[in-house]
Amino acid sequence: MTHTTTDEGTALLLEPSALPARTRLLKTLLRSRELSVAIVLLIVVAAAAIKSPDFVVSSDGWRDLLLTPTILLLLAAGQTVVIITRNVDLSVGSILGLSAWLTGELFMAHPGLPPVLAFVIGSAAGAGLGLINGVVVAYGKVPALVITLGTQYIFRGIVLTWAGSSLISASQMPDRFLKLGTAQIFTIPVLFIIAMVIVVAVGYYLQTARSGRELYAVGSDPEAAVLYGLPVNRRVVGAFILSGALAGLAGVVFAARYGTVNSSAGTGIEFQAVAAAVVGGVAIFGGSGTAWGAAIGAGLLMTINSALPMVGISDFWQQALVGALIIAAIVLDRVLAARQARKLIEARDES
Amino acid sequence: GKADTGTSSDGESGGSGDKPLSIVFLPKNLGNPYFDASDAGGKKAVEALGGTFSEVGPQTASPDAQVQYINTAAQQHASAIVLSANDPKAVGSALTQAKSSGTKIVTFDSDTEAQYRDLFVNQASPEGIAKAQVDGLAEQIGDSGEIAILSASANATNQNAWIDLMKKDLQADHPDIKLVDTVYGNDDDQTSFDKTAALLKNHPNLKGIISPTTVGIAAAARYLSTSKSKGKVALTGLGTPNQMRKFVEDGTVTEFYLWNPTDLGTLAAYAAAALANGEITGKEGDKFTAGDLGDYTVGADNTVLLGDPTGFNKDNIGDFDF
Amino acid sequence: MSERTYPSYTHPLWRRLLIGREAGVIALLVIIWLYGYSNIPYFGDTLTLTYILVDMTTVLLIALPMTLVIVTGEIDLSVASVVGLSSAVLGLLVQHGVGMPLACLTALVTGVICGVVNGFLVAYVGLPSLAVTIGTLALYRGIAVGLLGTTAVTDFPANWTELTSRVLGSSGIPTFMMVFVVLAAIFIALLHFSPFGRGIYDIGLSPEAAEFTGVNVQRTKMILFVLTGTLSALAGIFYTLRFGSARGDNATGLELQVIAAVLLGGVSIFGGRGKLPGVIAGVLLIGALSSALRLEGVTVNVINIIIGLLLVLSVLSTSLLAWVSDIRGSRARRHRVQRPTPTPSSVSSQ
Amino acid sequence: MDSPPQAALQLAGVSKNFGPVAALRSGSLTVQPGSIHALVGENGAGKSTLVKIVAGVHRRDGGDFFLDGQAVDFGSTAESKAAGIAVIYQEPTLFPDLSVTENIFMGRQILGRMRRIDKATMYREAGKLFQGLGVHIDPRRPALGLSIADQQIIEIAKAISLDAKVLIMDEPTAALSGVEVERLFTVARRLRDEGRALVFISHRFDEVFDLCDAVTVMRDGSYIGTRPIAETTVTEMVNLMVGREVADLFPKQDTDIGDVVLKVEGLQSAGVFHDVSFTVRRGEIVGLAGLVGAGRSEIARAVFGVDRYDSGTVSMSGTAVPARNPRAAIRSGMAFIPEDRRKQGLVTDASVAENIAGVIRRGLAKGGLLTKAQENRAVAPWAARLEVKTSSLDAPAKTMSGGNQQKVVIAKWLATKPDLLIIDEPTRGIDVGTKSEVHRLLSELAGQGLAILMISSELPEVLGMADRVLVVSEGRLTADLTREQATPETVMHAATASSGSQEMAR
Ligand SMILES: Nc1ncnc2c1ncn2[C@@H]1O[C@H](COP(=O)(O)OP(=O)(O)OP(=O)(O)O)[C@@H](O)[C@H]1O
Ligand SMILES: Nc1ncnc2c1ncn2[C@@H]1O[C@H](COP(=O)(O)OP(=O)(O)OP(=O)(O)O)[C@@H](O)[C@H]1O
Ligand SMILES: [Mg+2]
Ligand SMILES: [Mg+2]
Repeated sequence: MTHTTTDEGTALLLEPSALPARTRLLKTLLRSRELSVAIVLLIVVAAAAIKSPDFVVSSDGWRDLLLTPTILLLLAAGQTVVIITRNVDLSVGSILGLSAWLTGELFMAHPGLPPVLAFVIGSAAGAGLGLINGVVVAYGKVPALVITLGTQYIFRGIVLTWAGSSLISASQMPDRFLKLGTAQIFTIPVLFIIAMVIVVAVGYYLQTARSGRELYAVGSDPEAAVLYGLPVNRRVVGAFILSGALAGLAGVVFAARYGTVNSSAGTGIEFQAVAAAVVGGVAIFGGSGTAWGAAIGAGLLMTINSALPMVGISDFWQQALVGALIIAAIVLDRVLAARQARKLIEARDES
Repeated sequence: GKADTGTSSDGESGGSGDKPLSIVFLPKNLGNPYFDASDAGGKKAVEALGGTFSEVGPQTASPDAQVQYINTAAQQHASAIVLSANDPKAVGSALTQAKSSGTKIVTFDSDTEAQYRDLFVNQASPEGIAKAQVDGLAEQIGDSGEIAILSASANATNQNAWIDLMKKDLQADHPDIKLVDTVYGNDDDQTSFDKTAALLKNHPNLKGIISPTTVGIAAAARYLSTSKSKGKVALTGLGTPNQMRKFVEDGTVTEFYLWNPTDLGTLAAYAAAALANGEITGKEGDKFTAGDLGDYTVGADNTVLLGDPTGFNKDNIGDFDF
Repeated sequence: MSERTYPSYTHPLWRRLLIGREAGVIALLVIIWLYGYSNIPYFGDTLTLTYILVDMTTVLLIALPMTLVIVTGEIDLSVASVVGLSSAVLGLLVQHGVGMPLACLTALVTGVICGVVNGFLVAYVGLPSLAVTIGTLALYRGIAVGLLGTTAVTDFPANWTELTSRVLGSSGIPTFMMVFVVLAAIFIALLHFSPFGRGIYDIGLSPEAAEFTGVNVQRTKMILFVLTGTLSALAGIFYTLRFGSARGDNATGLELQVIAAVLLGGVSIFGGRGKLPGVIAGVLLIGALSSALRLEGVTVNVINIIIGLLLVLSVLSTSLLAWVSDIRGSRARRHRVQRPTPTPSSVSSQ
Repeated sequence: MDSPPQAALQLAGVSKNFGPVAALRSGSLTVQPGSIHALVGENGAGKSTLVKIVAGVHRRDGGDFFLDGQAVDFGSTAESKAAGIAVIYQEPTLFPDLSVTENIFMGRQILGRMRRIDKATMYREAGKLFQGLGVHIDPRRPALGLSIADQQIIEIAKAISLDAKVLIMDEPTAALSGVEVERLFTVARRLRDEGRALVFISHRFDEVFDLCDAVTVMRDGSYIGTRPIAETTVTEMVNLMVGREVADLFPKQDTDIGDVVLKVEGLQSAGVFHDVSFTVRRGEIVGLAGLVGAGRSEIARAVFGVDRYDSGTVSMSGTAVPARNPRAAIRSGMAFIPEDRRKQGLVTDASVAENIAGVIRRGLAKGGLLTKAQENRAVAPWAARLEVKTSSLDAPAKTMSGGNQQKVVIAKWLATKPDLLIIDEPTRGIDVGTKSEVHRLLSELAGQGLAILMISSELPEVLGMADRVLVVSEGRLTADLTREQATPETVMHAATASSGSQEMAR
């Protein structure tokens, strides 16, 4: 409020915000899309817990509450990075399947393999498949939806050929590795900790690294990004590599958590990953959204699945509710966006 | 009905022996160790008879995917299809067409409606299967308390038949046992695993689970073995020894049941060959020999019965490898 | 003013026909058919033709309106769930003793309602169709599974289920294809020979310009989503009768098959480009290829790999061709750069 | 080479083809450090193409390109940026989802600890940049929702912050108001005085003479000549550009003015315009003048039914036209040529024929069926009447120059045989040659009894063409002037009339 009246008259737009930094941060947080999804998630958990306290309180309940969404958490974070660049990766389910099978094969061939190495190899394999997607999409100048639909078929075909009709069961993998599937630190499952660390890191990277911000720029307006001199192709390839690596990691987590792998691991999970991102506030046409939001979205989708029966809704109606939730989320986004646009225009009017 | 396909004319090879024997095994889905075992038995039998064996099948246990494989086998004029049906009715018209082009139809493991096939090779009588599991679990939990069923898909013919029989058995013989929930793992490992977790969470007083499907019982056992409920919640059902060995040894599971799937495959293959050669027609009273398994007679409803299920526990599980 | 005249076309007819992606797909279809006919045992049987057509009928039916939707730049991922839902409705009604005609009609109306919901959210609320139909994909399937629960309804009258397998004389062509041919003719006229169809392309190429030209963008999109819902329901009825079984999980995953076929047929996922004959050829190509490969004893995994590769390569082909001509062009350019160029001073002296 | 060795930027005989289109045949340009160099030419002369070659967007097919005497060849915009070239493109290129600060610093954000982006410092820097430009923009607001003028200002801030040796501005003023243009010029002169080389592209000669030191003229993709600004005149420049004498820029014919065609009463849309009432009669050209951002386009769009409005009525020849329904407006006899030709006026990927037939095709169909042949037959006379330059009717509109595209849009609407033509910025971004053709055409159409509502930001155009001038300021009609009353002074006074602070600012 230091401007003179005449100065304000010339203002074209919003005055630079005079709010102190902390207030602004709080306001941003309160208005954020992530918070609203998180609140819904808490409500769901609370409702289930009231009906059946075991859902949260018992040690198994607590463990499963955190473990069940772990795989989708990883996939949703990876999917977010790709969607932000105005692409989509429909091949993550097949990448997950390949990596899970690879993990099983690795342990069958080398029972002494340190589990850490399995995680590294799984992620690297996923990254390699992501690289293929990325290169074809970026340099072939072809839509990601089509290409990853194609590679979804191809990668799944490879798992099927490799695995045939066989199955790798718990007894064929070392206990050291399978223990990771349920191991807990301070009651929090190790796999969940790994996933959370990665989701937080990805989200932080997107917000604070140059290349991370460039991903948003690429998705916000790809043509402008080219004119701007941004390395658009490199960024798109990078996004697909990251998504592939996370799907690969999710495959290893799958093997550790379920202890059994066959050729159909991860079938159909790609839609859930996209849905989690959308529910978590990631715009399907790129340019906005956070990995954190997507992770909360993943948590919500998976938790709803296990919580519904507790509040007395039959198994059979779960999917319908998930669908309604997705639609509610995008309608909410639209309402919020319209409100923001109106504010920006009003601000211009007032100036 | 007169399903006029315009093809019945070129496929009337009937039971003539001039065509080489080719038998197509079509399990519910690939990647299922139970069918691996049965198809292995089938393969050995077909090769012993000097025929060609092939195994085809969909990735997921859905009837529409099975139809395409039935069609292909019919196009190739295979001598016989040995099928475990994903739906008693949905594969019907495809089977009818295949039959009309001269292919014999044998179902095993999971039957279709009787008019669609020539013969059903039954693993064990449904009454026997249901009773073995219910009585087994009742013994383990002291004949009272809450139990639940973890089944395959909601439409699986045999599972649904067994579940109905189990309910009758429970009512008649075990009045203190209460069946509180039936959930479906769709014969998918991950789904079955998550459903087990949900079952335990939703029913804190649960004392036992029956899973009449090999995929389901293995997933449930794996979940139980890592959970606090291990040893407290009894688990039984139908499983293969190789998948369940670990859980029997570590005490998660006391006893489970199954017939020998390899024998089932072998019997189905011999039955199919006998039909294809015109040795039998599938009517009640027909007799044929199934290699080492011995002689079998076709019973009512064009059905051949393999035998009673075996119980596997700590004492005998070491003797089996499938 | 001198009255100028303009040629209508830059290229002669044969060139215009040959350059499209449609031509490539149709050629590939013919090649596979000829190869199969002469080299694969049983492929030439009329029975094979029957099976390919019956197998692909659901995809063919849904691909018609889906093409129009994709040409406007939208997408409908909920089609397979609409198949499932209409199948569930049909089954439920028949189970409760409702007559077939009324049950089928109700199933169709279910599809219309599904389409209206999609269309309303996309066209009038303005939400992205990719997100909306991922939502309704789950929603409609969920309702279908919720309605039927564990049951599969199988007691359909035989004279109705037979309709799906009856063939025309000895041609091997299923009688039901007549319905498809009529529908295909209507859709081709609609997309390629009507003002409405031109509007569909305009919307796909530039929605804003279409709006300014008086194309009713919202209503057009609404109509297309309703058509997609309706034909998906029709496909659902066909599917149910063909298998004689109504189940909540009928046709799961079919949406990807339909979209793959449409894209293979030369339709651009960005909208504004693509033709129905190409799409129909794309669907038949997948059907013929799968059938041929199955007859050759190729397993489902390899078939998947081949269909995936075909999809990727067909989409890449445009880019690859441009790339090749670019390389040729830059080679020629290198020659040109050598030539001496006039200096500014020499030009400015004019 | 007889040019001075220190030329900051030198292009000689540069050529570029897009498939069959020769966009640039032999482009040449020499810019000295510490000078502002104008680049002028008709639409499609190849100016933007030349700029894009310098920027590394396109690779040249032939010719020489020197920067500070060094031969260079840019494969990407990143390379040209690194070499010290900043470009403001003809179309603003902003990322709508990102804050204006991020838009300015994208790709070279200020890094803090551990190579993390230091947002606080960036906001401060952006604030300083805006201060230097004399504008008040919240550095945190997203670029979404900025008006075109505001977007252009962000582009300018971006280019300035690059600290480039060479700054190229491709029609930066097309969407700016007088004050903003002045501000931009102050900054440009300061940069020149710092010793940088600037290239300025504009169709407005007054600006060229006001700002620049030298001017290079292009025609048909070729270099025509370079003149120091002090030694040339508008007439010479126009002659060089067009290659012929251009007689009268605004040949308005007198016409008989007839009955009321369009009647707008009390039109209102919250936050955009208020209480707008006016009429347009047969044979009359009504000019809608005002500052950029005054809301003229919005009024026109609401009248035509593309935008909604809260209250008020629109009627054509006495019959009410329903709101929010362009189809109904077209049926009532309206035609609307929007200001953004490439996004709104044309489906650029569609062919010339499809574009011209865009509105009338419903009437062409026989029994619901429409063929290409019917379309071609119907559009050919209209293309001929407007002398559209195209090789064939199935050529995509995107391959044409701006002026020709505008002719296609006009043809499309004339084909509907309208009673009222609303035309928003009829000659924006159109060269002098085509411009006078468009003016002659509008005047001729009015002579034939068409009612015309013309929105224009160019005062000479409004004063020269209009029978009556309506002035809009801040969404309100502030004056209704006859041809005689309308002078630059009366119009500008009305345009800045409404609120006191506004008048002081502009
Ligand atoms: N990407 C492209 N593909 C095909 N033709 C093009 C392309 N870009 C430009 N052209 C053509 O090249 C010619 C020169 O265009 P350019 O944009 O350089 O003109 P300009 O002088 O900037 O005109 P204006 O004043 O209208 O901006 C035009 O005929 C145009 O149609
Ligand atoms: N990109 C935009 N997004 C939202 N609203 C806008 C946008 N551009 C303009 N507006 C709104 O419309 C009003 C007038 O805009 P505009 O600049 O188009 O006016 P105009 O008088 O038609 O000027 P001109 O036609 O000369 O550009 C603005 O004050 C603003 O409220
Ligand atoms: Mg230009
Ligand atoms: Mg305007």
